Amino acid sequence: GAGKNLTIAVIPKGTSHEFWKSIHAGAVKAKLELEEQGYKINLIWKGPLREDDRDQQIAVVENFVARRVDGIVLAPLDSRALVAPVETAQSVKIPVVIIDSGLKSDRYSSYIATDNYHGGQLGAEHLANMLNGNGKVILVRYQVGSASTEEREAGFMNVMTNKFPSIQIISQNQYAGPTRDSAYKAVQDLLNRYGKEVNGIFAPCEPVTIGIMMALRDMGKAGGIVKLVGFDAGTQSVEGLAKGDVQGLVVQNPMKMGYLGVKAIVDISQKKPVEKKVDTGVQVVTKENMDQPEKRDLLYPPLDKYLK
Amino acid sequence: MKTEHQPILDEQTRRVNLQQVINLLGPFLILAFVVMFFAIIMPGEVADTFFSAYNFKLILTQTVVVAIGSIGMTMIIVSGGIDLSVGSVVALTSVLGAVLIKSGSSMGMMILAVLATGGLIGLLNGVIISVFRMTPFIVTLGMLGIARGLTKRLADNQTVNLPDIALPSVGLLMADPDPNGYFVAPGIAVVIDLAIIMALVLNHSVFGRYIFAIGSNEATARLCGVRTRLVKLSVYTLSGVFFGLAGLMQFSRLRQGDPSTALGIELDIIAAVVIGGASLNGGTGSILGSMIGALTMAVLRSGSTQIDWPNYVQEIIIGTVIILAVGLDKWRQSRGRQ
Amino acid sequence: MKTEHQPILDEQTRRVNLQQVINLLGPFLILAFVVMFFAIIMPGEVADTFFSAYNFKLILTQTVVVAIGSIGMTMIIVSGGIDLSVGSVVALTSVLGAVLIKSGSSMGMMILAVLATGGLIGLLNGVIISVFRMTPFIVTLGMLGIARGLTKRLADNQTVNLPDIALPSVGLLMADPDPNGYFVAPGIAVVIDLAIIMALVLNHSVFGRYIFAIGSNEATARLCGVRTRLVKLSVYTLSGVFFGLAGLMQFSRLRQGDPSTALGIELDIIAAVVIGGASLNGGTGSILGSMIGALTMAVLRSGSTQIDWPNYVQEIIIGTVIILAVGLDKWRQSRGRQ
Amino acid sequence: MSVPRLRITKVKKCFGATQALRDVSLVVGSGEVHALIGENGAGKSTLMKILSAAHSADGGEIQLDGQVFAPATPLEARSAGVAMIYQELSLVPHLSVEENILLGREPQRLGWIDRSERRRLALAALAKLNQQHLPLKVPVNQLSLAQQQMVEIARALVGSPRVLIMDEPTSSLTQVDTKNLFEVILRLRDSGVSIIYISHFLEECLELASHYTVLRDGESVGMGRMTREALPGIMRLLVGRELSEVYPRVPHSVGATLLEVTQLRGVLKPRNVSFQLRAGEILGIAGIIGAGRTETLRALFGLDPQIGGEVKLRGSSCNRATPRAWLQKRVGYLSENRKEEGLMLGRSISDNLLLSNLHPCATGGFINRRRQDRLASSWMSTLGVKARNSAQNISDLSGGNQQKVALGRLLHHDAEILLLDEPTRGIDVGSKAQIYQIIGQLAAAGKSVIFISSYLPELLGVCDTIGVMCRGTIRTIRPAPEWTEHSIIATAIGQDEN
Ligand SMILES: Nc1ncnc2c1ncn2[C@@H]1O[C@H](COP(=O)(O)OP(=O)(O)OP(=O)(O)O)[C@@H](O)[C@H]1O
Ligand SMILES: Nc1ncnc2c1ncn2[C@@H]1O[C@H](COP(=O)(O)OP(=O)(O)OP(=O)(O)O)[C@@H](O)[C@H]1O
Ligand SMILES: [Mg+2]
Ligand SMILES: [Mg+2]
Repeated sequence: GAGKNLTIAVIPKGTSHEFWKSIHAGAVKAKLELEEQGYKINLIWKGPLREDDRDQQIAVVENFVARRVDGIVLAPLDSRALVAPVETAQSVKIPVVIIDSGLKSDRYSSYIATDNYHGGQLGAEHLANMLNGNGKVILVRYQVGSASTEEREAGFMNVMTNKFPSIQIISQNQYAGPTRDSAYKAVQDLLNRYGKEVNGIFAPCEPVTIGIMMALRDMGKAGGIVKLVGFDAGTQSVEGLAKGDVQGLVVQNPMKMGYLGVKAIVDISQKKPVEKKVDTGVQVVTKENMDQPEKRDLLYPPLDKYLK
Repeated sequence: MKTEHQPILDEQTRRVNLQQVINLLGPFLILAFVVMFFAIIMPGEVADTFFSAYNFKLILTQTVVVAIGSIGMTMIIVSGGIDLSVGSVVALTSVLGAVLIKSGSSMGMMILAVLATGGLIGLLNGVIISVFRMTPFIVTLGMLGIARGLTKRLADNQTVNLPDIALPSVGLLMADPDPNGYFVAPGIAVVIDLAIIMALVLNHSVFGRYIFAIGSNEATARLCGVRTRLVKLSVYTLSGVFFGLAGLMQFSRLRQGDPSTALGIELDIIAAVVIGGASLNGGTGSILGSMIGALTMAVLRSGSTQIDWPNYVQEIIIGTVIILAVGLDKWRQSRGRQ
Repeated sequence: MKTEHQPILDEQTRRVNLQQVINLLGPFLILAFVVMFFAIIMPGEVADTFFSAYNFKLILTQTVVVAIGSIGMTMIIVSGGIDLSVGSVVALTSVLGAVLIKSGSSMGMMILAVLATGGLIGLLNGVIISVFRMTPFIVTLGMLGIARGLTKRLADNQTVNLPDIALPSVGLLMADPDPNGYFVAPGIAVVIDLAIIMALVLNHSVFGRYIFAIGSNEATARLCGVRTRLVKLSVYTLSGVFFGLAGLMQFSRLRQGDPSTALGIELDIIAAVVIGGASLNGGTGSILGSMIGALTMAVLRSGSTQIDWPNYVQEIIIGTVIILAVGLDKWRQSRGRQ
Repeated sequence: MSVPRLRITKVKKCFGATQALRDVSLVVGSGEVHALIGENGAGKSTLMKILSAAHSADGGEIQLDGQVFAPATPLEARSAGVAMIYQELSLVPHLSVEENILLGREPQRLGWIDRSERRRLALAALAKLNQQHLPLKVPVNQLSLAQQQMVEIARALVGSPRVLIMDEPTSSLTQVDTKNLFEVILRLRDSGVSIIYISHFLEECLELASHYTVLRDGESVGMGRMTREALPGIMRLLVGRELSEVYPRVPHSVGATLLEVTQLRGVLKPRNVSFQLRAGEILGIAGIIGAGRTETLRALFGLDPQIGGEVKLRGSSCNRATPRAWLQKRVGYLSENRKEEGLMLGRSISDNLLLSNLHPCATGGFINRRRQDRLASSWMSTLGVKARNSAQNISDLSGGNQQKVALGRLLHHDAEILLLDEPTRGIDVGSKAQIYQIIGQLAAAGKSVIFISSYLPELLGVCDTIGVMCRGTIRTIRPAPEWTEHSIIATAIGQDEN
């Protein structure tokens, strides 16, 4: 229905990572604020069952189009596969706001995300600076076909190879797989082989960061012997940062994405103009600066306040 | 003597006919049950959109890949086998399609190559299973890994994206030609035609009967002069072509080659076939049943998304329905006996 | 007449013993083959670290979860069944462990609850399978979804993290007590002990004999007064406890409850059991074989990562080895007959 | 002399270390019924399976009408005109009667089945056996064993075989059906078909065959014209003694009623079956195909649902007791279907023998291998089971030897009441006498036996009392001496005075 009574579907890539929880919390935060302004928002939170199943996410979007919701906030699993359902939605006048990952189309209403490539670059620079510009590093990739992590990996590779020629990348073609367990196993095996020579490791997302951290602890190489730069703030990775087992985390602002996504839908329904592209920012957090207030908000998002 | 046997034997025939009818109705009952379940628990406005023609078309489109896979899988399961490599084959063929189109091949060539690749993998499975007499479960479990690996190799570990101009023709098969009317995507028509043809083949052709015979008792079939190896080989090859076709549909739906697609779809397909009345011991099963089974799974998925349940509820409910559906079937059959 | 047969009988007896020995050796041969393969193709420095005591311990640790699962799965497969829900049960129990520890329960209580939960799900599977006579494949396929859904519910859709002080005691089971020495993680010792006990039970106890009888011909077992339902129920329940234990090990390994863990692990476990010489038709299989099968899979995984092959090569090779291993077994057995 | 239809010379076959056929030669003329006789495990079925290409020979030569005959697949053998009825039923359970009869030779147009033609051909084949009343569209797994046997025979009659091999076709048929079958065999013979007939019933061989060959330990040890005069010679070759000892009478006395069955009803059959079984009694049950004898025992033993009626053991009610409960009360059942139900074909002889009663070789739930092997071996020698050792896989044994193991299980269980469904099915003459002896001794020891058989002479020879079943119910029970073969048949087909 029009007016102030809105059903909004928020569709993440998955549902079982803290990152998506933060987006959810942001969306709820927006809903609460809007309800104080007299709106009535029915917020639906629904992702595909698995984080890499494009087909299922397409089906989820299609189903909400069939249900004629008033707006969709979508973190597309894939920049192209989701084009068709998004265009269908727009063609039946359901506004779609893209968050987190890009879409190869311009028929969406707004795009609110981190610059992932830049994030990868930041990570590379931080790692290289800690190593004083030389040494041996490993890039452990996440999963085949995940656009956001691939951009981070590309950004990392770009800076490492172009800006720091005396750093040697000794392994960069192993994928950690979707879970902490698969990451843990893969990294254990990698470290058994390269453990003696490696000086630094980069992980493009949270499960991989934790897998590496656990494997380093097992081998007695944690605490800075091998420098680890990870991505995203999760309970365990932040804890690792505090303990000194992780030397840096590239952190995004997922709550902001969820928050702005819902707000944008409401703005569109009220015929207010929205920006086509919003950058929510990315920065490196280290043990030294993690207590600064604005970093604290990123590392410890107030999930409990908004989710139940 | 003749007259003496008559009553019991007639009764036997009648019973069997009745049971056949009940068996055919079985999957419909389950589908009806699921639909009714949603009709009852859905709040008004959700139900309005759920029970609309548009949504019906949508569900049909979402069924296509699993339905085509079920046609092939029905043959395999009736013949007493199983194929776990479907998901990987669907991924491989859909990536192959994308790679070919990207490198400028024509649609016709691409379709041919995709179906041939599906058939080739089926043939390979079939050779190992029938010539070396290895358990289908293990052979196709191995093939699951091999085909998935090949897919990633072929896709060079990333999604294969197409130039924009290719997209409309690629998407044609699975695109709704008319979102506000009653025409359906061509893919749906393909499924219906193929299902009818394969149902006829399975029930009325010599080949079809041999598939049943092998699934029911392979040793006897062989002794009766059925070329069991050849038939099994053909079953896996033909099913492979169907899985290739499913890959084509998936490609058309995603409009890109995604090496990680269709992971675990084999379990959905097997569930559809078994809900449709087939037994994993071989010798029973029907295409019509499998189609209804596939539709049931799609309705469940779609319904639970639209009704706005969290994912875990959806997983629990689908798991429960699979068990209930097959249990209901069992119960119905044992009732039919008495 | 008797004396006439004697020499032949002796030779025959010898042959039989030889064949039994060959059958037992089978899985070892495959493992030896895989190890040799790596020894040959690995470049020197990689081989040095790969064939080190440390790496051997590492591989053993990585085998633990699959190995414990294989013990349960062997029983189920020997009894003629199958269990696809293992992965979900491992996830559910490991998340349960984390939730309990987080809410302040003692280690002992947690272990008890985890094992009981595994057993309970096994019991549920067993009841549906044996009392309602439904195909294990379908029942456990349904349970796969149900248990995964429950896991996500329990974990509230995110990983369950523990307070720092709890970590060391939780991780104890799977932690290497001494990275430079020869002591292994307690979990490995647990596996070895359990494997020995269960091998004795399966081969030498009345219960074990009943399991083989049911897998070989359930109708005969029933006719001979075996309480087939009770035995099957016990098999699924006991195996469920093993799967719960596998979940405990996974929890101890990850030191957190991850609801998406162990996805698809059932296929690894089934492959291990079949590489170990079991037939999916029931009636054959051995715990020792399954353990070697699990180790083979782990060596393959670890070797392909350390040799730094791209993942797709790894997938292709593991798929191929699964098929080859079982084919080799088949070939060996048919040779033994002649 | 003209070229014989079939000439087998010096055929050999090994299964692993078992030399099943050492040196077999056999000549069959056209239009001849040739009896192949031999004790259990002599190699009869193996030889015939080589002919039909279910197995391949290791040596020797086979000629069919003067041409070398070496079929590689059963399909080739069949196209060359060799049809076979296997000893173990081999039907496709989920397919219908007509589909089974024409399996492998469906009438077709461009790959599509011509249904009316199939129906016609199937009916024609059944009509030859007087079985046209069988329901054509019913899956064969819903038929009784005997009906299935008829379907299997009908299948072999389709087309025009040159050589028809029948491996114990009558082992689960009743007299009436056997008569029908014989007429067919003679008619086929007269039309020039050569028939190799394997049976442990020498009278049948005498009635049908013009020539015989005796196999022993995989060698053909005797052959000649089948006449009554040749019988003593054949018997000597087979068992080394005279025919007269076949039904040994062990003196025994009948005591108090043990088992009392009143108005027992099953799903379709039995219908209101009542009888009593007394201690030390051997109660025979006769009847034609589908009379419901098997169903009666199955409903009694808890394998099929008991719908109504009353079962009492020693005065206490045992309605709907499970097989396990019966076994605990020392009541055992021998299934007529050893392949599907009677035996675990993947397991060893000792597993099959001892399964129902593992106590004697177990302590504290664990089995003592040595005690198990010793027990199994002693039963094997008691029953004369021909096998390597007790660890051999039972599926490697010949049909008759498998049957002995199945019976041995009841003996090992030390059952007080034995429910035997066709216990001598496929057992050779020598061993049959041994089994009758065992049954007699059981009765003498005060144990009771229900003995279902389709072979009337053995019922009349062994039983104290005989009940005759017809259409699901027991028509009459009388002491054995009051019956004759003729009166039993008359009652069984419902043509007696009532
Ligand atoms: N598949 C097999 N593997 C091993 N041994 C076998 C196999 N089939 C038959 N044998 C052996 O070959 C011998 C001959 O068996 P066959 O079945 O031909 O006997 P038969 O004369 O038909 O006996 P019966 O009268 O009991 O049917 C037996 O010793 C049997 O154990
Ligand atoms: N699974 C089944 N479903 C329905 N009917 C069945 C089934 N199995 C058997 N029957 C019926 O039961 C009858 C079988 O009786 P059966 O012939 O076994 O009695 P019998 O006198 O023991 O015969 P036989 O002489 O073969 O031993 C068949 O006529 C068939 O109609
Ligand atoms: Mg025989
Ligand atoms: Mg019978």
